[in-house]
Amino acid sequence: MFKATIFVTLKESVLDPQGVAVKNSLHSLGLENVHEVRIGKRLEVFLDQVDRKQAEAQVQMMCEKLLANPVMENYRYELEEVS
Amino acid sequence: MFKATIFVTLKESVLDPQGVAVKNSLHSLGLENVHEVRIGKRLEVFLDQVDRKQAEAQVQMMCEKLLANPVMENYRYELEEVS
Amino acid sequence: MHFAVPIFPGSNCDRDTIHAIEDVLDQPVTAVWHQDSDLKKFDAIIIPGGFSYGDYLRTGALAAQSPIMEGIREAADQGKLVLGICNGFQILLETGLLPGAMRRNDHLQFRCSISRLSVENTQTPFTLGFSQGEQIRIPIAHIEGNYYCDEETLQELQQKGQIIFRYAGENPNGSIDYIAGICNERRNVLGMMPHPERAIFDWMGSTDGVKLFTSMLQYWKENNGAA
Amino acid sequence: MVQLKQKVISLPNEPTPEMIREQTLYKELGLKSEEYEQIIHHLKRLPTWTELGIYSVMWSEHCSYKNSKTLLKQFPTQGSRVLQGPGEGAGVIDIGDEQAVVFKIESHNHPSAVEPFQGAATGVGGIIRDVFSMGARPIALLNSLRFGDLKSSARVRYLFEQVVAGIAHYGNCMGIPTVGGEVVFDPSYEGNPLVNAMCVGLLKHDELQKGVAQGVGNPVIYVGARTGRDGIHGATFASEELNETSESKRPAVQVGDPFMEKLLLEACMEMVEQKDLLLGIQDMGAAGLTCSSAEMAAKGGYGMDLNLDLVPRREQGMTPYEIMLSESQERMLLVVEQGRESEVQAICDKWGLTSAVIGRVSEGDRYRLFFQGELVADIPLRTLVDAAPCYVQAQKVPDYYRENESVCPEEQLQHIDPQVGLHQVVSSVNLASKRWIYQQYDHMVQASTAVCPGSDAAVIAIRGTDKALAMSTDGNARYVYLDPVQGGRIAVAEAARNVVCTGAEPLGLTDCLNFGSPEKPEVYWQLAGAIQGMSEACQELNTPVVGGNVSLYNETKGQAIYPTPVVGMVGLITSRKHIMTQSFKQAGDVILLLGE
Ligand SMILES: Nc1ncnc2c1ncn2[C@@H]1O[C@H](COP(=O)(O)OP(=O)(O)O)[C@@H](O)[C@H]1O
Repeated sequence: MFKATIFVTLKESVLDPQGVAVKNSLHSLGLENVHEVRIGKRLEVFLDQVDRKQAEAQVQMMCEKLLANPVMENYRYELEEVS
Repeated sequence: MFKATIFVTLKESVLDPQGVAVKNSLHSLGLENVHEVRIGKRLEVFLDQVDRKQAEAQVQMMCEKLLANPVMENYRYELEEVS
Repeated sequence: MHFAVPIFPGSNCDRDTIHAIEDVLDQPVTAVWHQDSDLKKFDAIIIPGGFSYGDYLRTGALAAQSPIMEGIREAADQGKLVLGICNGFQILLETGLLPGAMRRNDHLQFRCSISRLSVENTQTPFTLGFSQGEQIRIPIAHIEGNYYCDEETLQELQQKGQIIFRYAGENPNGSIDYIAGICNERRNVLGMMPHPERAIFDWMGSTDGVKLFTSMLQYWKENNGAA
Repeated sequence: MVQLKQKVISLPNEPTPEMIREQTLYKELGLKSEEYEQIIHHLKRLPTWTELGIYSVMWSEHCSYKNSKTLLKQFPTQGSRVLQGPGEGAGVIDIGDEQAVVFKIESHNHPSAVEPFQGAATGVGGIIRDVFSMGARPIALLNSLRFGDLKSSARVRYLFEQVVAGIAHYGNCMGIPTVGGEVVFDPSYEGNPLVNAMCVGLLKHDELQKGVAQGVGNPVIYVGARTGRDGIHGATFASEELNETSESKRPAVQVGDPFMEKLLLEACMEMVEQKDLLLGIQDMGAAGLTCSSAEMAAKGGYGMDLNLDLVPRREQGMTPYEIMLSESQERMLLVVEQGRESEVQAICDKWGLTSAVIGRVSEGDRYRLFFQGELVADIPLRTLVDAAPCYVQAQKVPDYYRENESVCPEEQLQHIDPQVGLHQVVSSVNLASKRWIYQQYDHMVQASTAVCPGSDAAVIAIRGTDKALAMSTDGNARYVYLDPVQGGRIAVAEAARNVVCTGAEPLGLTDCLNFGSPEKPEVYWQLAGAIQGMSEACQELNTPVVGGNVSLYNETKGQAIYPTPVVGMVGLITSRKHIMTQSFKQAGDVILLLGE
C-alpha cells in the first residue's frame, strides 16, 4: 500500500481571500507581525497498490483530473510505502 | 522573518464528508484501489520576528486560539527562518 | 424586553431577525456592532445567520474572536437568553458556549428548503410555547450544518435534555443524531440551524417560528414580572 | 497636477509606439488596422502601449457595443414609469410610494467556460455591484444558464455543477436570495456554456445614484479590494470567440470574494443614506478602472487626472497598463465633493475596506494618467466613449432557414405515437424539476420571498407596504434559431406571461443577447431579427427595455451557439392578496384553458 500526501496551493497571482481574512483576524488577536497568510489543502490518499511506478501514475492522474484545479492551483505530492 | 507551515487535520474519529466524497469521485474515475482520503489544511504564515522562541510561541498561540478547532482537529507545524 | 442583535462583517440575516422581533413581539431591538462588548442593557441576544467573515477558515471561527463575544459570554453567565441562528449557532460552538463543532453537509452542497423538525424538549425558555414532540416546519439554509460531537458529549446532551430540535424525516446535512438545535446545560443558550425568522407569516410558507420568539418573551415576563 | 505641457512617455519594459505600429501589435489587443488609424487620428500621434490598452478595452464589443449599437436602438426604452433607462449600471422603474425597482442582467459566459465556479461567482458579483452602485439595496438574484447535452461528457457535467455551486456561493454569502432562473441543455452550448445573472434591487427615489464625475477638483476615490493582475483583458476576451489559443491568452482567473463585496455593499449603502455625500459612483467591472473612470468623466462632461501610484495594489511591480486593465473584483469608484473625503474614509474604515483618493476631476476633455511622476497617458476623453467605432454588418439569410421553409412540422408530428412522444417530453432533462439547482441557492434570505423557485415567476414582498415584485428570466433559443423575429417576440411574451401568472403587471425588462460572431452575416441576421421581434413585443406589451447586455462571439471551433436572447422581466403586484402560484390547489377545482 502507498500513502500519497498531496499539497494543493493557489497560484501566485490568484487572490486568496481566505488568507487575507485570516491574516486580519490574527492581527486583531494581537499578532500584528503576521504579514502574509496563504491557505492550501493537504490531502492524504491511501492506495492499494504494490508497484511504485503505477502508484505514482495514479496519483499524478488524480491530481490533474480532480484534486487540483489547473486553472488556479498548483500541486505537488510525496509518495511513501506504508503497510 | 519566519515562515510557519501549519498542518491542520481532522482527528481520526471524525468522519470527513469531503474526504468521503473525494474518495467516491476517485472511484468513479476508475481509481478503485483508493481506500481512504483525508483532507486537511496547509497554511503558510509569514511572521516578522527575529527570535525563534518568540516565533514559536506565537505560532503555538495562533493554532490554539484560531487555526485549529480542538473539538475535531489536530495541528502541527514547521518553522523555518526565511529572508 | 430589550433584544440585541450583534452584527459581524458578513452577517446577513441581521435585518430579518430584527424585523421578526419587531413584527412578532413588538419589543425594542438594537443592532450592535461586533466591536462593542458592552451588552449590559439588553435582556436577550440573538446572533443572526449569515456568513460572518465569509465563513473563511472555519464557519464562525473568526467571529468568535470578536470583542462582542465577551459581552455575550457575560450575558450567558448571568442567565440572559442567548439564541444563535445558523451562523449564530456556529459561532456559539466556536466560542465554546455550546459543545461540539460543525462540519460541511455530508452531501457537500448548500441546502435551502423548509425542513420538518420535532420539538424534543419544551422545558426551555425558547420552547415553552410548543408541545412536546410537536412537528414544525422551519426553513434551513446552510452548507455547514452537519453537527458533530464525540460519543461522550452526545450522551450528555441526550441525558440532560439539551437536544431541543431534531430533523424529522430526512436529515438534510448528516448531523449526528439528527440534531438541528441544542442548548447548554442551564438552558439559556440555544443554537439552531433552522431560521425561525423566516417562518413568521403565512405568505412565507410557515408561521412555526412565531412560537419560538413568543416563548422567549413569555419566559422573560414570568421571570421579570414586567409587562 | 498642472504639468500641462508634459509629454507622454512610453515605459521601458513595454513596446514602443513605433514597434507597435511596425509589428502591428495592436492586433494582439483585438484592434483592427482602421481602428488603430483612428486612434492615431484622435491622439495626433502614435499611441503608447498603455494608451492602446485603454482604447482596446473601451472599444471592445463588451464596453462599446460597436456591433450591436445600431440594432439596439430599436428597443423601446421610454415609459411613464421609467426613471432610468439603458446607459447606467442598471435600469430603474418607479413602483409608487417614492420607491423604485432597479434591475439588470449580465453575461459571464467566457470566464465560466474556463473556470466555471469562479466565473459564475464573479458574474453574480458583478451584477450585484451594478445594482447597488445605483443606490439600491439588492433584494433578489436570478439567472439563466445554458449547457451542452448533460449526458455527452464529464466536462459538461462539471461545468453545470460548478456553475451552480459558484452562483450559490456568491449569492448565499451576500445574503441576497436567488429566487429564479432557467436552465437549458442543448448540444449547441457544448463548448460555450452561457451564464447570465440578473439582480433586482429596491431604492427610494431620492437615493438614486449615477456613475458620473462632476466638479473640477473633486476627488476620485477608490474603494474595495486591492488591484491584482487578475482578469487583464477580460473585456476583450469576452469579445472574441473561444479557440485553442484562448487557453494561453486567458487572463489570470478572477477569484470572487463575496465577503469583501458584502462589506462594500454595506459601506456603499451607508454612503447612500448620507443623501448628499456621493456625487457619482460606479462599479469597476469589465475593463476595470479604465472603463469606470472614463465613463464617469465622459458622462459628467469633465476630464480626469489619475495618479496610478495611489491605486491600492495587491501585487508588486504592476505597470500602468496592468493597473488600468485589471479586472480584480469587488471595487468601486466614487466622486465626492472636495473636503468630504474623510466621511468616505470613516465609513470604509468601519467596514474594514481599503480606500484611497486616486485622482481629481479636471476641466476640459483630457484623460491623463500619471505614474511615478511621469505622464503615461493623455487621451481626449470623449474619443474613448463617444467616438468608439460602430459597425453595421452584412446580413445573410442562413441556408438552414431556407431549407426549413419546406418542412411541415404538423405532418411530421402525425407519425409520432402520442404516448411515446409524451414519455419523451416528460423525461427530458429540460423539462425536469430544477430543484437540484435551486435548493443550493438560499432563496429565502431577507425573509421576503413570497413565491419560491419552482413556480412561474418568483415573488418578493416589499416590507412596509402591501406590494410585491414578480420576476422571471426566460428565453427559448430554439425558436429564435428557427425564426429570429418570431422567437424574439416569444421570449418577451413568455417572460410577461410568467410574471402575469403571479398576479403582477409587467413593468419592464432587461435582456442579455447571447449570440455568435456578428462578423458572420448569418449570425448578424439572427441578431437583427431577434432584436426586431423583441422590440415589437415590448412595444405591444408596453414593457420598456431599461437595460441589458450583449455577449457576442459565443462560438467554439467556428460553430456558433443557438441565438439566445434572454429576457429578465419584473412586474408589480399591488396587493399581496393577488399573489398566485402555479400549482393546482384542490381536487374538484375547474381547469380552464385560455388563449388560442
Ligand atoms: N438556474 C436556475 N436558478 C434558479 N431557479 C431555477 C433555475 N432553473 C430553473 N429554476 C426554477 O425552476 C422552476 C422551473 O423552471 P423551468 O423548468 O425553466 O420552468 P418554466 O418553463 O416554467 O420557466 C422555475 O421556478 C425556475 O425559477
